[in-house]
Formats: sequence, C-alpha cells, structure tokens
Amino acid sequence: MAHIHLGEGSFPLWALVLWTLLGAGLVGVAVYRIRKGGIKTHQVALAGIAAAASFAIFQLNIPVWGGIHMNLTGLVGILAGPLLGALIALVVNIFSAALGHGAVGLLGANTLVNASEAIVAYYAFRTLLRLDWDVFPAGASAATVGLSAGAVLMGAIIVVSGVNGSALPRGDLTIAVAGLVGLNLGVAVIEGVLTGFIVQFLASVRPDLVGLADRDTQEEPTGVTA
Amino acid sequence: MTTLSNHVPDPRLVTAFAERRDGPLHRVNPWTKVGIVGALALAVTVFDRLALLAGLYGAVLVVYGLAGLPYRRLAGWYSLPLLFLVSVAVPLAFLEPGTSIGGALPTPLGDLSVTWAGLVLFAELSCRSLTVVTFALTASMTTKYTDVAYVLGRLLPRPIDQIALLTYRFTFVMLETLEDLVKAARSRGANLSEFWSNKRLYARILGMTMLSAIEQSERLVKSMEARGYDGDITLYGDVSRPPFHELFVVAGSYVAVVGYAAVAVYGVGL
Amino acid sequence: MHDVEFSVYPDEVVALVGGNGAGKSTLLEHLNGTLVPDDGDLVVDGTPITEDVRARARKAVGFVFQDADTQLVAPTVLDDVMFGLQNDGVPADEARERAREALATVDAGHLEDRIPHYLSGGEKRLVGLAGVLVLEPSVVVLDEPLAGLDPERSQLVAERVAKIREDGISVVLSTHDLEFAAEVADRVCVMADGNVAGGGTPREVFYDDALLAAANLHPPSAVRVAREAGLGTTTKPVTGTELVELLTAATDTKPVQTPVADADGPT
Amino acid sequence: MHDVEFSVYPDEVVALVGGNGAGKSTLLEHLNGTLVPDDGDLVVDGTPITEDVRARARKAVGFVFQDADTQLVAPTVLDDVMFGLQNDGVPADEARERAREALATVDAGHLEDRIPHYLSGGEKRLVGLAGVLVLEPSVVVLDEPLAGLDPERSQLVAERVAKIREDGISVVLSTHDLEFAAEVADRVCVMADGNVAGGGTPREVFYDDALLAAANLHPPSAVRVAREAGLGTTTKPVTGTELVELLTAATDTKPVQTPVADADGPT
Ligand SMILES: Nc1ncnc2c1ncn2[C@@H]1O[C@H](COP(=O)(O)OP(=O)(O)OP(=O)(O)O)[C@@H](O)[C@H]1O
Ligand SMILES: Nc1ncnc2c1ncn2[C@@H]1O[C@H](COP(=O)(O)OP(=O)(O)OP(=O)(O)O)[C@@H](O)[C@H]1O
Ligand SMILES: [Mg+2]
Ligand SMILES: [Mg+2]
Repeated sequence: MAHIHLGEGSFPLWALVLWTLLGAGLVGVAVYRIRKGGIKTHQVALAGIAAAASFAIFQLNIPVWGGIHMNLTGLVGILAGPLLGALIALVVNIFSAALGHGAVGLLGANTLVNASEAIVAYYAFRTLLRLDWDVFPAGASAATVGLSAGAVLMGAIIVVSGVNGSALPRGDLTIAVAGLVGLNLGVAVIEGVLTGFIVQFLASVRPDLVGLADRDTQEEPTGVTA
Repeated sequence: MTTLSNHVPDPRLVTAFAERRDGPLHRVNPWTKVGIVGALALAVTVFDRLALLAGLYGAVLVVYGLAGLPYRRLAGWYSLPLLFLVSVAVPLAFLEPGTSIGGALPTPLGDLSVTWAGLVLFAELSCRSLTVVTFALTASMTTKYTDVAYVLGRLLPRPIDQIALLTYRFTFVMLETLEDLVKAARSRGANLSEFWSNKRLYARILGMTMLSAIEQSERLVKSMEARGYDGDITLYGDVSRPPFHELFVVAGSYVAVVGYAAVAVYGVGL
Repeated sequence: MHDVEFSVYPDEVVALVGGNGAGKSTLLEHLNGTLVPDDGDLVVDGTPITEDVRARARKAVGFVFQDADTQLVAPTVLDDVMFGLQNDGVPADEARERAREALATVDAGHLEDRIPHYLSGGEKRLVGLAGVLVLEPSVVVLDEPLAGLDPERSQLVAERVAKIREDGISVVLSTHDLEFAAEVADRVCVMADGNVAGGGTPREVFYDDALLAAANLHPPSAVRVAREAGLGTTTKPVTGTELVELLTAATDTKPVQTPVADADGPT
Repeated sequence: MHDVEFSVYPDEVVALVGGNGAGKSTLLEHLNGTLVPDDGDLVVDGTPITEDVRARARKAVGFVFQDADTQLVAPTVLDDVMFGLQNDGVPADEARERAREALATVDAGHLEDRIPHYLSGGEKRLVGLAGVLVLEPSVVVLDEPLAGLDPERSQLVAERVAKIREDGISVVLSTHDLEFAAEVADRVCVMADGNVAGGGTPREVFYDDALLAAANLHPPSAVRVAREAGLGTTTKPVTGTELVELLTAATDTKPVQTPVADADGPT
C-alpha cells in the first residue's frame, strides 16, 4: 500500500501528451515566478534538501494496512510554499521514476497530482491559521484536504484519459476508479493525521518554519510569493 | 538497511550496484539508456497487443539479468507499481465487457465476473508498467552516480536542475538521519510495528527528519554563498555522445515504435 | 565485518579506539542488536543474541548514539527520558520519578523542562545518557561521547562514566581521544579495518607501538612525553596525572627552577 | 553579540577557543559576511564590511564550516572544488587545473573522482578546505577543523594549517582542542558568553588561570603537567614538544631510570 502513483502505459498517447503539457505548464509557471524574483540560494537549498527528505521518508514503511509509504507532500507544501512545492513534487517524481515507483511517460500527470496536493495543503493551512485554528487541527485538515484533492484529481485524470486498451464506457470506469480514489482518500486521512502531528512538533521547536513566529523578526517565508 | 522498507529500492543499494559492479550495461552510454527508457515508455503506450507487450517485458527482464542484477530483489520492488495495477485493473477485470470466465459472483451491484477481455487487459497493463519499471531500475543500477548527476544537470531547466542535484546529493544524508532516528527509538524499546499507538513517535521521527533537512539547508545556504553561489552548480564532468552503433540502436527503436504505431495501430496507409 | 570476538565483563569500562572508518560504530551497533551479524554470534551476559532475544539485548544494553540529535525524540527533556520507560509500560508517575532521578545522576536536573532541540551538544549528550540509564541496563554503550564537547563538558562525561561503573554497570565506548580512553578505561580495544586488531589494559596498549601503528593511532601525549623524556620504562604512565606523579618523583631531588607559587605538586 | 573587536593580521594563525555556545561559530560567520552584525563594523583588509562589500568579503575570506557534510554540494569531489571558481566565471579548463592543484595541496588528489557522500569525515574536511583554498583567499576560516577526526587525520589538518600559513594566508580557526591551538596558533582568542574575554600568545593565555576559568576552559595537558611538576615557570611550555625539551633539560643531569631504547630524547 502506498500513496499510489499512476502506472506507466495506462493511458492512450493523446492523454500522455495532454498531461505532460499541463504538467510542464504548471512547472513552467512556478519556474517563471521563481526566476522573476531572482533565484535565491535559500530557495534552491530548501527545495533540494526538502525533496531529499521527502524522498528518504518514502523509504520508511508505515505499518497500517500491511504497510504504507508516504512522501508527506502536504507537509512539504506547508513548509516550502506552493511554488517550491510544485518543483519539489516534480523532482521527487523524477527520482521515483528512476527507482521504478513512478512512471516516466506519466511524469507530467503524477507531478500535477502531487503538486496539487502541496499547493492545496499550503493554502488550506494558511487559511485555517488565519481562522485561528490550532496548529494540529489546521495541519491535519490542510494535509488531508490537499491529499484528497490530489486523490480526486488522480481519479479525474484516469476517467478523462480512459485506460489504455479498455473498452469500458467512461461511466463504468468511474465506478472502477472510485475504489482507487477511496483507497487514496484513506491514505490521505492517515497521512493528514501524521502531518498534523509533525506540524505540531515543528511548531513547538521552530515556530518560524510553519509561519507562526513573530512576523517582524522573520524574513519573508520562502516561496510564499504566489 | 534492514531498518527501512524492502518494497522501495534503497538509493544506496542502487548506487552501490552502479559503482561497484561491472556488467555489459555499465559500459553502455548513459544517454543511450535515457533514450531507450523514452522509447520503452512510448512503446508501452502505443503497443496494443498482449503478445507484443509480453515479449517486450520478457526482453527487458533478460537485459536486467544480463546486466548482472539480482532478480530476487525485483519481486519486492514490484509491489508499489503493482499496487496501482491491482487497484485499477482488478476492478476493470470484472467490469470489462466480454465473455465471462467461470461463474459469476453475485453482489448487491449485480453479478460480477472476470471477463477474458478483463484478464487480458490486466495482463497488458502489468506488462506495460513492469517493462518500464524494470528498465528504469536497470538503467539506474548500471549508471554511475556522476553520470546520473550530469544527465540530470543537462536535461532539466534552471533552477530545477540545481534542486535535483542537491536532492541527489542529500538523499543519502537524509536517509541516514532517518535510519539513525529509527534505530535510536528502537534501541529504547519503541515498538514501531504498530502505527496508531505510536503515531506521535512516527510524527517526531519524520518531523526530526524534516527539521534536520531544513536546518541543513540553512547551513548549506551559508556554505554556498560563502563560495559565491549565483544559482549555478555547473558540472564539468562530461558524458560523451553515444557511439555510432548505440545511436543507431536508439534511433532504430524509435523508428520501430513509431512505425508500428503508425501502421498497425493508427492505420496510416503506406 | 568478520570474526570479531568481543566480550564485556561486569563492572568494567572498555574503550574502542581506532581511526575514522575502522568499524567502531558498526561493532557497537551489533552490541545493541539493532544490527544482526551476517554470520557469527553475539553474546551478552552469557546469552547468545539471536533474533528472538534481540529485544532482550536491547533492554540489557543501553545505547547512546554518535549523533546526539538523532537520539532525542520527545518534546521536552523529561518526556524524552521517560520515553523508554513508557515503552516498557511503566506507569506515568513512577516513570516521571525515575526519569528525574536519572537526570539528577548526570547532573542535568535543571534541564527537565527544556526542549531537546535547543540544548547544547554537551547537554544533549547528557540527556541521551539519562534516557538510557533510566532503563537500568547492564551495559551502557557510548559512541563517541566527547564528540563536539568542550573540555569542561568532556570532564563531566568522564566523571559520569566513572560513576556509572561504580554503580555496577559496564560501559563500552568508542573514542578518538586516547587521553580520555587512558583516563576512564579498564580495557582498551584497538580496531583497524573492521577488525579488532588487539587490546589490553591502557598501559599495555598505549606502549605497544606496533599495534598503534597498525591502527593509525598515535600514543596519548602523556605516553609520548614520558618516553621522549626517557621516563616511564618501568611505571609506564598513561594519563597526565600519572605522568605528573612520575615527574615529581623524578625531579624532587633536584629542583631545576624556582618553585612556583600556584603549582600543586611539591617541588 | 556585542562589542566584539577582532582583527586578523597577515600570515598569522588565530585560534578561537571557548566552551560550547560561547559564540565562536557566530563570530566566525561574521568574518565571512554571511551574517551581518546588528550593530558595529567589520573590517577586513582595512575595508569596513558593509552590505555592498559583503561579496568582496566572501571572496577574501574562505570558510570551512563546522558541518563538513553541508560544505560539499557537487556530485564529485573535483566538481565541488571547482564550484567556487565557476561561480567566479573561471573557464572550465583553468578551473579544473586549479582545482587539481588545490586538492594536491591538501594531499587529497586521489579523491578527485569520489562521491562526497562516501568520504570519511576527515576526507570531507580536506576536500572542503581545498574548495576554499582554490579561491586564493587572504584569510581562511576553519570552524572546528578537528571535529570527529582521528588523531592521524587531525595531524594532517594541523600540518595543512601550518602550510597554508607559510603560503602567506592567515588562518582563523575555532577549536575545543587546546593542545591543537597551542601547536598551530600564533595568537589565541578566548571567547565566553558571546564576547571576546581575552587573548594573546598561547603562552600568555594558557598560563592565565583567571582568563581560562572565566571561559570554562582547562589549560592544555602540557601546561598542567609542567606546572604540577613544578617546571616551566620561566620557559612556560605549551605544547608536548616544548614540554619534552624542558623535561630532557631538567632530567639530563640525573637519569632517573634505565635509558629507553626507543625514546628519542637524550637521557
Ligand atoms: N551504511 C553504510 N553503508 C556502507 N558502508 C558503511 C555504512 N556505514 C558504515 N560503512 C563503512 O563501514 C566502515 C566502518 O564504519 P564505522 O562507522 O563503523 O566506522 P567508525 O570506526 O565508527 O568511524 P568514525 O570514527 O569515523 O565514527 C567504514 O568504512 C564505513 O565507510
Ligand atoms: N540559530 C540559532 N538560533 C538561536 N540561537 C542560536 C542559533 N545559533 C546559535 N545560537 C546561540 O548562540 C550562542 C553561540 O552559538 P555558537 O554556535 O556561536 O557557539 P560555539 O561557540 O560555536 O559553540 P560550539 O563549540 O558548541 O560550536 C549559543 O548560545 C547558541 O545557543
Ligand atoms: Mg563511528
Ligand atoms: Mg561552533
């Protein structure tokens, strides 16, 4: 069990092209906005090492339902912001594909899914904090919402693309995909709870990382420009 | 190594195969391998017959073995890609229209049965996914660390290349941090085999990993700026252009895939 | 790592010394059962450590890792010291009581409510030590206990090690600091290239040039000074204190210089 | 940190000593311009370091950080050493040439093609040093250059420091190892509580009890031995070598024991 990646060759060629273009578009926007601000060393360093941590964490087996693996994409979004979050999603997917648990042709689609998780989690977290939520519920809910958004987007990508070689009508495919989305939603809740605890832990040790420090003494949080 | 999962290839093990072993695939130019990965991803997308897909998968498996890589490990590493197949293709195997195999399974939704078409679809999707997974692993396990870094540096636009290079460098550091944290907790009697009663401990271990990542990135900034970093880790290492016969193979494979697709799948007349 | 024979007797301090990458940390981690040997047996307290007794080995052996930061996982120092007890199912009140005692043993009672992340390197190490002592292990393993510590804090750790030993707990530690090894250890074990190259009392080891050379080590300075000054062929001093004793003995009949007002030794 | 006055003269080695958290790393980072003082001026080579000349300060000052792992950013050792040159816009061929030379200076030429991750702690530190030397700075700053190194590798670093100084580059380093400071430094600067508590030559500082006590430091063992044995009130040895010279002088007229075959000093 794991946070599921779309598998290689599942979609027809036109879908592969479509998702690659959309993924490239999203990454392109992130890159453009980061370049426009002048690439800051701290952004590059944070994104590089956070992606490494996310990738390393994927190696840990979490003993639920016989073992799940997670990238903590929601957490990465909350910590790194939407722009770097999108780039981290791409980089983690590149390394995942190289090690066989992702897909090469569907890099675009998988990046769209993970980037949406990071982006939605980031904005949900900011919004909830502004509504004066506590750190744990805000982190847990934001990550769950983000990951759920990703799960739904993944389901939508499958339904829109249609499975390669399947004659099944889209309506029936939706039913089949609902199971997958359901599983991912389950993982989203677990990962969300875990993210909540992690955010709580980080807030107790380094409140500045989750944007809780006194704002005058802090630099503009990394990547929070979008 | 026993600390972490055996369902996910450990980058340290993968690198060790690339650095310490020497097989026929180790001597193939990295760009050639990148080219073949692309051709395979395209092939599994456009090929439409089980026999063809199974043949391709079989060929890749043979190459994996010829490269001197261990089949034993592959089974564990397949579990994640198979998860997608099981969660998508199994329901399809039931729903796919066609002649059913054996009896029907009565459910509240109506009778369910696996159809021939569904079974073939499952097999096709498995071959599609595992072909590329296996070859990606073959390529990773036979390409030296520095060559991987160089290829990443060349393929990706700024600043993604910079991020990817740092990720590659620090994945190893972060893995060790995570592993040390797990070991330290276990050595004090933590029972990590149950998640729900240990969720806070998991959160702290993963939180410390993230925190250590962030604090390292803060030190890294200082160290990079101290050496005048201006957004550019250029690699002077060089991966030469593939030799002619390898270029020929790569070009040939693209021609074959595109040709087959054009003629057999999309019915372009000649 | 192959064919390593390594035993620890009750109430002794064993120091593992050796160059970077000699395999000290690897050997220590085997003691803890967090690593299983590929081949060969580990024996702790007379019991071979196999898969099923590994959990027992973990309890009998307390481990303080080289990197103090990866050792501390709880939100406060007190929680962290209680961590192992809670894993054992000790009730909270008793656990808190015992944790406080353990912190007091390492002179870190005042840190109780601090956040581990903000402690200094030396403090982190002391708290890690308390978290292990509280479990009442029969052996305590310390990987590089002095790494990054200033002399004051190193001294504190050396004193704690002596105290732990007095309490009847064996200590196995690895170190690059041979003066420290000479000072605290009953037995020194020299590692080179993943193997135990030799061992014995500090006196035997630190005067064994061939062995030290094989492990890329230099004798501690007291030994160098004693030798180069042509002293210590019979007494063989290994610590600064012993050297001073020898020197005072050597020089007391012939004061070479005016007596020093603030020196402790007789002149 | 307030009111710190700190200057480095050409061709000298300055050692910053002080307990954990005394502010050594913080002061060193100011030298490099990676930290901007809240208040006050930094002067390097006679130029006050303000925001706009910080880039220059970074070039004039080469920095090797306490944490060797974060110093190495490129995929191979050679790429890493070339990293700074390439940021300066030096063409690839020239950069490669100079990087090779710099690696040779620290005796690490054989590591050229290695992956930083697989280097030992000592090797990482040497490569970090090469990456800084290649930029031909006028001052090299080393934060805890001996942290985690075995005696053999520490010796190597000490030799490199001496060599760098001979090449006309000033060195500022922080260390917990006072014997090392005594051995390599021309001047010692004692820090306590974020301030410079005092300084002077090793001989002045290591015999100044009040100053050392204020900084929670103990004098190096050569000093302790010399004093406790009642020697060294006039010569004041600070290193083992000096102590040995003094001892041989003190004991040469009266061999206390049978001569030792392998001792170097005359008996
Ligand atoms: N995870 C690992 N993968 C591969 N090699 C390793 C790993 N851990 C240790 N080694 C190697 O095993 C050898 C022994 O390492 P170990 O950490 O035990 O040395 P050490 O004596 O503790 O050194 P130090 O004094 O630097 O801590 C080294 O050559 C090291 O490179
Ligand atoms: N990022 C930080 N946030 C808050 N306090 C810090 C930070 N970095 C350092 N300090 C504090 O500043 C003081 C000086 O720290 P510094 O790292 O300069 O000490 P040091 O002399 O280098 O110690 P060590 O010998 O342990 O390396 C310490 O009290 C430390 O706790
Ligand atoms: Mg070690
Ligand atoms: Mg410091």
